[in-house]
Amino acid sequence: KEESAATPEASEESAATSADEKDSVETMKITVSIASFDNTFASFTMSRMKLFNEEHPELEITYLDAANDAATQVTQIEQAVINGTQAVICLAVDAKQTQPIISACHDANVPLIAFNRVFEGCDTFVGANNADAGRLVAERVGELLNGSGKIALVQGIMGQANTYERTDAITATLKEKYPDIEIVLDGAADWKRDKALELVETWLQSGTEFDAIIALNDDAGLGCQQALAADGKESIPVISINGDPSGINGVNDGILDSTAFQAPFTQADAALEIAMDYIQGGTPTDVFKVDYELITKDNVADYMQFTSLEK
Amino acid sequence: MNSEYILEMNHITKTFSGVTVLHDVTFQVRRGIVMGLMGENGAGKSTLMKILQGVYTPTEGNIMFDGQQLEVSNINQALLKGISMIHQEMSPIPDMTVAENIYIGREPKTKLGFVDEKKLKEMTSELLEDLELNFSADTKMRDLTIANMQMVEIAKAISFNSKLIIMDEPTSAITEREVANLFRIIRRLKENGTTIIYISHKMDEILEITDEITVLRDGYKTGHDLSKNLTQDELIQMMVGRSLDSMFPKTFAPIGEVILKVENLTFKKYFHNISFEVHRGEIVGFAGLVGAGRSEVLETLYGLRHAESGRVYIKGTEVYIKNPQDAINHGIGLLTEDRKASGCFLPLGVKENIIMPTVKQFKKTIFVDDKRIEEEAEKQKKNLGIKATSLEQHIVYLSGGNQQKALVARWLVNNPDVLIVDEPTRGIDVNAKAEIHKKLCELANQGKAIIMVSSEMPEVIGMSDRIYIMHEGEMTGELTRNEFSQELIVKMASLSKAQLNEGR
Amino acid sequence: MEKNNTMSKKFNRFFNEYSIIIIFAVMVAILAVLKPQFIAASNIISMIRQVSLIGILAMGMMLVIINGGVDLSAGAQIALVSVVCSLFAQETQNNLLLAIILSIAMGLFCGLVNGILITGPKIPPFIATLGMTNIAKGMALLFCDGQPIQVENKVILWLGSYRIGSGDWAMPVLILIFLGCALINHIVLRKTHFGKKVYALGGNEQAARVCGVSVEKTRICVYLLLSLYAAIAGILISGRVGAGATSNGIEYHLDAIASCVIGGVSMKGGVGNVLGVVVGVLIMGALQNGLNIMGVSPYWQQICKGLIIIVAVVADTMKKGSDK
Amino acid sequence: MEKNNTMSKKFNRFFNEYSIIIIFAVMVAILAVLKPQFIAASNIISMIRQVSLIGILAMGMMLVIINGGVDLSAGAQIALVSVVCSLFAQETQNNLLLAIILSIAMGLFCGLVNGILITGPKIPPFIATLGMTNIAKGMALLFCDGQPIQVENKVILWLGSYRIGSGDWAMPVLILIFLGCALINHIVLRKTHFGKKVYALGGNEQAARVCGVSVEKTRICVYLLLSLYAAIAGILISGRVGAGATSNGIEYHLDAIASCVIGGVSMKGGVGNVLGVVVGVLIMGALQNGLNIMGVSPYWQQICKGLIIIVAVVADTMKKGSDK
Ligand SMILES: Nc1ncnc2c1ncn2[C@@H]1O[C@H](COP(=O)(O)OP(=O)(O)OP(=O)(O)O)[C@@H](O)[C@H]1O
Ligand SMILES: Nc1ncnc2c1ncn2[C@@H]1O[C@H](COP(=O)(O)OP(=O)(O)OP(=O)(O)O)[C@@H](O)[C@H]1O
Ligand SMILES: [Mg+2]
Ligand SMILES: [Mg+2]
Repeated sequence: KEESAATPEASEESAATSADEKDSVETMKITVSIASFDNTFASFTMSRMKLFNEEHPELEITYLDAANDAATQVTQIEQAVINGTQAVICLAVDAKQTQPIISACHDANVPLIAFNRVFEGCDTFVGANNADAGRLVAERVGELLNGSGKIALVQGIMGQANTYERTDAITATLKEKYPDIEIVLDGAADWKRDKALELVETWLQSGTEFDAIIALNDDAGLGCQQALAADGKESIPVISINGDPSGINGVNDGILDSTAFQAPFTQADAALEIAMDYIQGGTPTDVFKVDYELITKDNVADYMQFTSLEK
Repeated sequence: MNSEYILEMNHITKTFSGVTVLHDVTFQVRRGIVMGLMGENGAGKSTLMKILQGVYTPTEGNIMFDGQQLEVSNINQALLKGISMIHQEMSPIPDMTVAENIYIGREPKTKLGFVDEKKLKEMTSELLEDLELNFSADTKMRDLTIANMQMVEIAKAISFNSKLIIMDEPTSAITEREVANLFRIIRRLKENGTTIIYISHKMDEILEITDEITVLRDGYKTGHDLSKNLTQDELIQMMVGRSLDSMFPKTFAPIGEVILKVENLTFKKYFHNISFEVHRGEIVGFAGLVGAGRSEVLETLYGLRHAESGRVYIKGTEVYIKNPQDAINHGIGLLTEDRKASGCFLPLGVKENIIMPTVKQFKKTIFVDDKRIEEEAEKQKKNLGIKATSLEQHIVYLSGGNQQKALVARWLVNNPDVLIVDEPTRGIDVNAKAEIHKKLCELANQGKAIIMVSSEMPEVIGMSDRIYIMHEGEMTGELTRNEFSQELIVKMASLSKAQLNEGR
Repeated sequence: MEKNNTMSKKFNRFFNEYSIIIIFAVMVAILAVLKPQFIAASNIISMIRQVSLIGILAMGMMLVIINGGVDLSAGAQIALVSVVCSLFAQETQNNLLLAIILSIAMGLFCGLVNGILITGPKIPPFIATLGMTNIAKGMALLFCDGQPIQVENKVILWLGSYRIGSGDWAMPVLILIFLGCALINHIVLRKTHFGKKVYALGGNEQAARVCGVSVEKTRICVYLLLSLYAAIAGILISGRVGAGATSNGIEYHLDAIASCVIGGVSMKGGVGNVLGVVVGVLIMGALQNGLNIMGVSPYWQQICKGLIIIVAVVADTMKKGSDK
Repeated sequence: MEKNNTMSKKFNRFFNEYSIIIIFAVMVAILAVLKPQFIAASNIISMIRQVSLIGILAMGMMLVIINGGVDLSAGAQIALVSVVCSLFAQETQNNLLLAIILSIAMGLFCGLVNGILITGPKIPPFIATLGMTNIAKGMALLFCDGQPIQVENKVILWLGSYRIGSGDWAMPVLILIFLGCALINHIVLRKTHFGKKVYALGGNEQAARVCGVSVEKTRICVYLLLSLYAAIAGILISGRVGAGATSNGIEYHLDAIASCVIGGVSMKGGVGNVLGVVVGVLIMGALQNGLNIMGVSPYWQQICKGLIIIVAVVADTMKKGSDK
């Protein structure tokens, strides 16, 4: 179906690109556009990609930071396409704001790999699904509280996809499976440790009781835990999402109850491998789904390898 | 209907947060005359005029203008009623042209409703020609000298074609030539039926140009008469409540050794080869027309600008003054000509304003000695009779004259060997002026040297022991006290050195 | 001789006023040498399109800055309008006109509040608009409940992404709107009473007041105009990315302010012209584009961006200073 | 009679200058009525602790604002110092002193660059520090490669989280450091020559120059001092959250500026006092804490925060205006 979308100019362009690259036929130009570098998961996967790049020197990877602005991301990818990139890996600022990206790639016949955040119209989706993460942590809370109790929810930056997709899944799962669990406190920590710390400190003062905290990312989860510890309430479990090195360490040290792990290495490696496959004329899979896995005290040992970059 | 008076302000009282600054003042102006308004600093002249303009509302009293009750609540309404004003504090818009400054918000329009730049320029050029001003309509305001900026303000007020023009100290920043020019225009406006209220501290001017004079003192009206019936002494009596001993209380101090000597100071853009010397106990005047570069010479000497060449000696040793700190350390002080731009710290108190250049000396261990500062400031406040509610009062709320006194106090505290004063009495009343002159003489008597730049001929002649005259960046002459004469100074100020030599 | 002199004076004045153009040219030349793709037609068009939205906002921002203020809430206003416009375009069965009117009204409301706060109780612009930032963000979140709203309306999408003509030089509608805004802004500033008043007010508020300029009205209008430009940008950004979201354009005000200052607008007020600002905007665009094209790593991009903002302004001030 | 008069005058002047205290009291009273827990000892302590870091930064910020400038990079400086300090505390085998010296040096470097840019080529503070924001963020990212760095050092952790004494009123070290900084700042501003110069410079730069104030030196010192306070906050925040991260305190400058203005510091320069700023900081803290305690939803929190910043400043200006 993509062939039909290709315009005459686009094929001219790709012809020009291949002419450009006669001397170094092997080079593969890949563009990685990331919603925001200012985030632990993104920078971690990016570091992993750089490592991958060392093993595959034929890759010429350009990393682009969209700084959480959809319009910037659209432009960056359009420009990358114009400038002859051969594959685009895109961690979208927002799944609903990707239409121009899709058209840009399809018009120029450049494979578009949705990374970590699925959107309709991509060629391949590599990643985990935020909704799974939400479901996983909600179920964990349900188990911990035996189906009834009060919890607090620490969200990320309001209005961002990671925030509302995870939150929606959490509320939906709780409603469906554990109707007796109530979210009594709800606040935004903007993914930050210090904000989460302040938020929970204040909640502890407010007199509203709660039995567990769900934080939408590990950094915030660690901040929550710190506030609890300072108040002698370590026993209140904190469940978070991402499985960043600090999160895994947190579970290992018994600071966090659990975190939903989304295998950043697997995602990073897979995205690049699939991009290479596309460029070399292969027909990779449409979906490379990484399932979120819940890391708890019981299985954390298996995940300690993911706290550092080395393979 | 067409009453004899164009303006009747009846029983005006104005109170600012409990302080009454105008007490039951009745001020009536006949149609088509020039009415002088006089009074010491802080007497309430500007306040009365601002009431007329709608800037302040009177606490009590009513105003009739042109046969009707005047009800204005802002300047715009006053302008529409036919009242315009030249404000005491100039406020140019530095990055706009002269034309734009004059006609802001009422530029001529083209048919499409856009600003008609060509017509705007024409109108302005006509106006400038009329005032015999020789700069073009599209000069940026920031490129004008203070005097020319003042002339633009005058042009602006005239351009409204108002029935009543208020001039609040229009001549405080201009020299004789422009003053004559202004008077010519005032006379013509009068012929055309415009009424003018003229506020000034300069006796001779007031007596020359006005038909009637009203005097205020501490917010009360203390006198009103036809100008031809009044003498300077009577005026002073009305303003101050007593007569002054003399206008220029000049005393002669013994002249000592040379304390400051300047050789061939050059800053091509402003002045060339300026040499002069100043002795202890001497008051040296710097005369010249507007834009002669006097301020620039002295600012350069003070380290505010950097000369291209030239030498400066203090007490016989050559010094290099790179910045004002150096100047202060070498015992030089400077009272600048622009109170607002480079004098007052407007948001700070009177006390801070007085001690700033000297603050380093008030030291107790590593901290400042607030008690001594307080004492010193209080002493100066009494010494100069600064009218302020307290030492903490922000200087922005003081009248111009009192601000100037505070700035003089600043250098009395610092007590430099050489004090440069640039237009030290611009815009201040006779009484304050006399006090400042007295202080300058006292300093000279203590063996200090004073350099005084002034565009007021009587002041230079009255106060100086010696006068240097400048013309367009060059020194055209030096006169000692027995050679002083107004004609000679004017001649030397308006001709270049070459022209003077030719004439000889 | 005389004539020659005035000619060279005019020339000098031009370069004084527009020295930033030279800086821009140097920058483009360097980038072109390093990476020839940089000056390919398609890249140039793409680069200009990238900064069009910031450019439109910068037109409003320059009015505010020339007037002696600043507006930190402009980015949040874009987000708010973007959300409201997408929402109404959806809710009212795609009655486009109504959606546009309502969303512009929303933007103007923010501008009005800013203007009133700044002129009435005389709150410093920095603080009034900082408060407004929070309010606008909160309202945007309330309207969309934190979720982006898909734009289905063809016209809005067309405005945001269509290109007129074909080939490399096909002209995006966005750029045309940007240039249109720049032209209108130029006329407003240079040819109308209002424009003169804006400069006067920024140059010396007291003087303007004394001349009978209604300071309050003019100032409120300036903030309203900025909000109008922000609203336009807000509608366009929805079309550009295909959805209204609270993150849309949320930080554009910073780039807009930087563009204005790079383009010679003085933060002290009273000085600035549209051509300069347009060049300032292009510099920001060329910078971002150039760094991406050269594959500078993102961390270094941050540093480079900071450095170049500073260098551009320093170079410009130096250039101007040296002529004094 | 006379005496009485001056007494009441002093009283008046006090309330004029510190009218913000009344606003704060009213706010606390309302919150206490709505939620009695608000005035529980433990909550008060917790609230003050939460704003201590912003408070420390506000001390530096007020110097800069009184001096007539502003610094948008202070938040990024905190992040940078936080990262550098955590990194060095780890790398140098927890040689604490070295880590602290290096991280403070890092902060001072930013301040020095800001100061030089603002005094030398006279770049507007808004722009110079906007550029510096990017640079500091980029450097922080480079240092830590985007990953938070765990703090193991006991002393840093102690500084950030220890409380002296026991019971509800146990005093966090953070609060003590904040109060210490406030006291030092008060002494610096009111009792030293440097302080007088800062006010003078903000009041009228040209006049200060004429009075022999070394404008450049003083101004650079002011930016250095702000950076010192930011560096202190940066080290403390690492201890408080247990990690150095590029997001640490990144937006604190906005709250610090808002606190200053709420506390009566004039953005035009020359006006402001430490007590006012401390109250301004507490208002920001009470606001955030109150909204959280009352369980206001995050969307409405944004709006309320914006509204209250504006209301506090309006109320304060009105109060002051009415006495004219
Ligand atoms: N806005 C104000 N608030 C409080 N007091 C004021 C205000 N404006 C003026 N005053 C006071 O009113 C008095 C009269 O001031 P005004 O400016 O009218 O004097 P003036 O006669 O014009 O003096 P000068 O010759 O120095 O210009 C002064 O004591 C001044 O301090
Ligand atoms: N900012 C400036 N830019 C260019 N030229 C200037 C500037 N300021 C002053 N000048 C020029 O420098 C010369 C000296 O100006 P200035 O008015 O200061 O002299 P002055 O003798 O002190 O006169 P005044 O009586 O007004 O104080 C004039 O020719 C003036 O046009
Ligand atoms: Mg007056
Ligand atoms: Mg002069």
